[in-house]
Amino acid sequence: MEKKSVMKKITGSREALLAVVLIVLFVIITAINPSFLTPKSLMDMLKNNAVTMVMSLGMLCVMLVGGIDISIMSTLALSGMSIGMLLKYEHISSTFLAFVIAIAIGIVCGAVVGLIISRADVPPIIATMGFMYIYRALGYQVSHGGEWASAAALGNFKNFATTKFLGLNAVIWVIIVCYVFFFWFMKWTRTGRMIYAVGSNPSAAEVSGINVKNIKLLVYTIMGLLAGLGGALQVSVYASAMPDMQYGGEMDVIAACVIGGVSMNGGRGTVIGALLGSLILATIAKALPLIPFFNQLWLNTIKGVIILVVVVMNVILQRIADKNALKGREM
Amino acid sequence: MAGKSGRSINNVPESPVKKMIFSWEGILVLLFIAVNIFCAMFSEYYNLSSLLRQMPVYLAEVFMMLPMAYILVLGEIDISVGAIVCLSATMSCIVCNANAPFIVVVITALGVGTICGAVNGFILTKFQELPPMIVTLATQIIFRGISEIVLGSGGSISASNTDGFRAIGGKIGNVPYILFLVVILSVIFAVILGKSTFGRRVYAIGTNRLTAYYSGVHVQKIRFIIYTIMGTVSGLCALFLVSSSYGANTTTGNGFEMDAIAMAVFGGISSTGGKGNIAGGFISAFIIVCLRVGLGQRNVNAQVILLIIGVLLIAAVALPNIIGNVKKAVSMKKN
Amino acid sequence: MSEYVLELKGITKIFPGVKALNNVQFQLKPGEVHALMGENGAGKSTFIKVITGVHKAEEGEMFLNGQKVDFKGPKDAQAAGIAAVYQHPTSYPHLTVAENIFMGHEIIKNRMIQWKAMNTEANKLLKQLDADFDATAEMGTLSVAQQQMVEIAKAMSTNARIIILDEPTAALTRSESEKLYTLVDKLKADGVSIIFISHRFEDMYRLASRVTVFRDSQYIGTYDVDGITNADLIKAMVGREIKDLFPKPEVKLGDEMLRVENLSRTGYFKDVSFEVRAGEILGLTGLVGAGRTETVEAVCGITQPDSGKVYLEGKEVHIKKPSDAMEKGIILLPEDRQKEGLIMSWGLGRNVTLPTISKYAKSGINDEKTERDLAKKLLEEVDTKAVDIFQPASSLSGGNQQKVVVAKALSQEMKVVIMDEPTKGVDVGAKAEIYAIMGDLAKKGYAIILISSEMPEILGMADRIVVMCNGHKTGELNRGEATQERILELAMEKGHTGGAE
Amino acid sequence: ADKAGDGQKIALVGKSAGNAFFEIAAKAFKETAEAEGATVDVVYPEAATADAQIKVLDNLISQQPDAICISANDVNALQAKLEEAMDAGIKVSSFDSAPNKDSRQVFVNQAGTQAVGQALMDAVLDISGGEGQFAILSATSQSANQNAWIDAMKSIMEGDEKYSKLELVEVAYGDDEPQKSTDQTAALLQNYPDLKVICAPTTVGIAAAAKYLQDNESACKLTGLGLPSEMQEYTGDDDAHSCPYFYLWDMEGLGKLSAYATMALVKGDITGAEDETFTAGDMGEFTITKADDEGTEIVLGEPLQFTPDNVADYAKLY
Ligand SMILES: Nc1ncnc2c1ncn2[C@@H]1O[C@H](COP(=O)(O)OP(=O)(O)OP(=O)(O)O)[C@@H](O)[C@H]1O
Ligand SMILES: Nc1ncnc2c1ncn2[C@@H]1O[C@H](COP(=O)(O)OP(=O)(O)OP(=O)(O)O)[C@@H](O)[C@H]1O
Ligand SMILES: [Mg+2]
Ligand SMILES: [Mg+2]
Repeated sequence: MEKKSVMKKITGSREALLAVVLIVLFVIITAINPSFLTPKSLMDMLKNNAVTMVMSLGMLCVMLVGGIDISIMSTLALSGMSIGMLLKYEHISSTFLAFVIAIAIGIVCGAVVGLIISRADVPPIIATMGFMYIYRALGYQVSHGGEWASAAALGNFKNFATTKFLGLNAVIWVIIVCYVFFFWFMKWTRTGRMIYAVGSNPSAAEVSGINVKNIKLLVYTIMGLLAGLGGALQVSVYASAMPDMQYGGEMDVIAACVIGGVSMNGGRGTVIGALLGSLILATIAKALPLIPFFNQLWLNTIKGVIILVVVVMNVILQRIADKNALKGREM
Repeated sequence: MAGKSGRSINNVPESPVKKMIFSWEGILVLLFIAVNIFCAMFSEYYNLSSLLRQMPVYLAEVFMMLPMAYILVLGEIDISVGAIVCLSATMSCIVCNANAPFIVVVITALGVGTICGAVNGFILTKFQELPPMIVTLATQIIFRGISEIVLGSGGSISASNTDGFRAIGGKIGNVPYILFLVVILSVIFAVILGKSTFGRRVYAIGTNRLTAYYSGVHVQKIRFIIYTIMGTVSGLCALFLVSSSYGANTTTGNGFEMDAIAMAVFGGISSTGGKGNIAGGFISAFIIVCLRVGLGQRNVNAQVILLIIGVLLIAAVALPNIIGNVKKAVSMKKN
Repeated sequence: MSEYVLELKGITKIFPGVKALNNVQFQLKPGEVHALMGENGAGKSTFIKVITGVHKAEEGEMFLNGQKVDFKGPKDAQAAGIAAVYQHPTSYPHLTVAENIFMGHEIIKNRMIQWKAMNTEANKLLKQLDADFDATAEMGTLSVAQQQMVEIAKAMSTNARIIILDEPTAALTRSESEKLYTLVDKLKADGVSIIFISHRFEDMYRLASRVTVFRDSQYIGTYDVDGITNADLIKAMVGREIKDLFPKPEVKLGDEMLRVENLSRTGYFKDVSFEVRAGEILGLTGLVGAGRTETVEAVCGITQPDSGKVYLEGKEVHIKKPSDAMEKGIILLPEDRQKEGLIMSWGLGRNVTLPTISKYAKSGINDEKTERDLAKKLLEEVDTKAVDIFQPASSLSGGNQQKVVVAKALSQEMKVVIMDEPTKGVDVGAKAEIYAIMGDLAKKGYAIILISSEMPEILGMADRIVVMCNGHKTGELNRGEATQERILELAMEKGHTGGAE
Repeated sequence: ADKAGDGQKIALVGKSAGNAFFEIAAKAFKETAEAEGATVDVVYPEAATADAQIKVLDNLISQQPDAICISANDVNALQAKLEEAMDAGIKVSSFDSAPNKDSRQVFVNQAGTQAVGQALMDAVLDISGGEGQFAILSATSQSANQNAWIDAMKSIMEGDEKYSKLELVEVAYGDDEPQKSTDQTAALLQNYPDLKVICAPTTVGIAAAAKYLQDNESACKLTGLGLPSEMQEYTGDDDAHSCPYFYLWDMEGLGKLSAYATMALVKGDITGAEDETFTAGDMGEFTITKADDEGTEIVLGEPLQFTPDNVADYAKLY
């Protein structure tokens, strides 16, 4: 009896299915190359994917209300480039201040996107496509048309990404703090549940007195905030700020969420799902170069195939789970 | 027979002329004129002949707008099309270099595109639960990845025999063939979407998929056809792209999906499905082309041009909404 | 202190193009159950939304316990002790039942939502309602009736002194309605005042002491339920007399049209068999969730059955898609007209012709003139209350929307018409009209399957009645032998396992 | 005075905006040409693709400049447009990254392919101590320049006994993205624990690898082609730094030489044929030579070596 309910839980929840997929990936990769499953290798993986992992949380919120944001990497470039230039020209030197400024720029960018979407009813994909161009162009302007801020110019700021705290890299702490906070925020606070409510049924939310427009504004602002944080992390982790950084990277963030079971129609998705989704992508990125079988030329194709297989597998597993659930229904 | 209560229901539509003037397409026509006047004043090189000369590269993207409009009307999106262009262009160059007759090259380009489109369609109809965005993202990576594999190191191929490509890149007088083709295809796509039963069903699916299904519309068949045609047209685009570069490389067609979507959306085709028509997309495509050519001729920074397009895109959707909201508020007050 | 807990005077509400309420008034006494009745589109739901602050009235004032109030939004109304269950379920399908109940007034301690406490509270409420599901269930997996219960629990959870129920019984069967009645009685005993909207007369007689009638956005009058006859009330509502609510014509039955044999779909229904003949109206009834909708959807190819056979005119048919069904002459008028029946933002004309456009297209291009003429003819045939064929379906009231759905089925020659709850939420006038259309169709030789949870309707219209329970067919009754008791007995037969015994 | 570029209108087409590395050459190009009386427009395509450069070229042909100097995003794809430009009487020169021989009149090569290959190979030999495993971390598998250099390295390695104890274990590609380059560097270290040297002939790759190696205090060292400003932090002879020395060419010189070559082309001093000579201002005399692709080129010189001693000075420049 006990066993059955555990099985049921696994087949009944998307997150559990994903965890299974992730474990299978881990096992296969480790079997091929045992050096994958070492603490150092895993820490590297987390640190190198910090930006995507953190930003998936924002995308989770945005997608929960049925939206999408493809302007995030432009926001990241704008905020990252801005602090890069500020540090380079020694307008600021404090790491803390740099983070605050990057996040503030992100918040402003996100809030503008949110205002356009919530107040002028522009479909999210259009609005954020526009801002993708706009913020990227602003990023270039900030960089004086193409200057880079490189390691030597970043002073102490770059040390953030190499600092350790209680044995863990500071960047990994940022990931942990973000995930713990969002886990609490989405599950245990009223505002978090309102985001779900708006995504699940906007007109019902309106009727029950939730300010739908403000919630939409809020999620894009959160997204902006995390994009700003992502900008600071990016510059810090790679000790370099370029105006074209993370060009096209928004798709990875969206893919992480979708793989993590976040519905593109809103209402469905969890922090755990976003975590698993971005971990799966991070694992693929980390593991592909470790696997000796194929030519380097094939890496992209294989990455695409794996993404496709993962999402299709998920659908098939879900179908099987649904079918089993129906079989169990007494008649 | 009239109803029991003898109530009669009007079925005479209002005059189409009146509707046209106040429509978004009407505004777009005005905007088209305004952009052209602006460009002519802004750039001394801007004239009909320079426009006709520069247009073909852009027109290849206008092709993509046509089936993309269908996909947007369905309420879906296809972001793999740029990669399909890349793969078709690559394959057609390879076939060309094997000394195949040009007709075989054409068939290869269209065929590869069609197959890629059909792959998208197949996955999306077999696994309807999957959002098109994620599926086409994966196939985008795969299609471009395959061209990378095929092109090998170097990542670039040039067509050894360019006669055929030169021929389709030709002109009648000043007017390139591709312009005629764009116009003809636009008319065909517009008529099918606006006037045919197929088009009506596409709108039905885009507005309420469930009702369409219950009403006997072949939802999955239509989706499959549209994604496949999207692929075919991408192949066509590839063909004309090669005719302006005599070759292909791993970045061919990069970002075309966004350009095609931008043109369609600026033309009033909502990304949420069920709204808009080809005419709007067609005019907006030419507005964007003229603007890019005009600004480009004065060497305006490419990023600034994108910024302007970004602003236009948002304004095009936001302004009517804002005006509508204000109007509503005013009329409420009056009552 | 006023004699009324709630009083509204001179309310006018204008939507762009429609005056939904025109100078209406309303008084609610403490502890009374007050029915609000009227045709579809009379403005009842709008009136409710004005009370709860969802809509802002252009004119008029509202008094709560004699005090003038002015609600800025639903929150204010909630705070003032008014709770409403709206007509169209306002639930969150992805959230749990407990969350749905407590949305907006979650149990919070230390800025944290107290999930345990909320689940316990919610389960307490559900127990009072005799609900058979848990508070941790996901709302979207519940049936319409179960969702309705959650909505009621939600209203109760706010400890409101005034509870408004907008057509709560529309989706309920009789026995479930009984549960609701008991509940309302209990609330009334606790001194709660209740406003109750319904198109069912039995609800009103069973519950209400007074009834207010609206017609065409106007206030017609308020009557004591004991003091007004049925006929007078109908007249007040529809403005004319209705002589025969169930105009069941005598039709000579023709050949067998559709036969279903041992149809099964895992988890939904098992071994369902029935047949229907030309000119016959077959009633299909049972409790909500009995699997009626699923059965007919499988017949029409919307879903695929796991086993079983379907015969049309004696020949076995394989139906994979709804379009197959339509080609062969079977059409389903779906249960949820807003989501499955109509494209709400489209004009009526296009809605009507959607299934058949290809029939009168010339080489794929629509013949719009013919299409418009056909739409006009069909919409007039079912007597739709509409100005022109271009107005969006969303601008019609529920009953008239249902007529448009019926018109869709008439747009082509059909052999079998399956109507799933065609009169759900439809006013008595429009109901009579839909029954009349049904009768006409039967006369023309159509085979009709009528799914309904409304006993009088089934008894009044059906030639033969098939009863389902928990995915099984539990019995079949002829018109002569059917009684409410007999049907209920079959519908509640528990533990039935196919025809094995 | 008869200036070299009097009244000439020249357009300089870059690979994409936002490339600090290119900016330096462009700036030098512009200053040099304008000092000689020419006007220069620096134009960037909207993305680093050949498609986007085709649109830019179309625009330029409408403006009829005297010359276009381009750094090509693809060897072949610009042929049709550049031929059209040449047919319209516009001179076409190129630098940094060449279009194929039919698409250009002359190419200013920053450093000969052989010279780059030789320098990198010798650096690997030196840093590894003469033996052991080394790997290459390149840009994309399709980058023409990088592939040419890697091929040159391979042939040099085979051609000389002294490299026989070196083993090239893998050529990895980081796609010029910091994230991917970091993953690739980590993977190289994980797969080949005895790896002695990584050679990254690409600016983004070398910086990412340098950071990874340095942060992890890896015994594996690094060399390649990089920007001094990006690499300053990582350059040093001690264990605390990951890169003893690296190379790049003189970007300013490249810009300058390209400017002179382009102006000479417009003036008719050269046509781009082999063995022609011209004077590039204070840089002295240059001869046009045959390029690897059978076209012609002007070679700027040997790659510049950046060592811990000079990297700080160069970092101020680029
Ligand atoms: N949001 C709205 N915008 C425009 N018109 C509306 C809106 N809501 C309702 N109406 C219109 O107002 C009128 C009254 O509608 P209401 O829903 O109040 O009727 P009802 O009496 O509840 O009918 P039913 O019995 O069918 O529920 C109808 O004509 C309807 O079309
Ligand atoms: N035992 C059950 N547990 C959970 N869900 C159920 C159960 N039985 C049925 N359902 C769901 O309830 C819904 C009702 O089934 P169906 O629509 O076939 O019944 P019905 O008799 O037509 O009822 P209704 O009057 O609601 O239309 C279905 O969507 C089904 O998935
Ligand atoms: Mg109502
Ligand atoms: Mg049903």
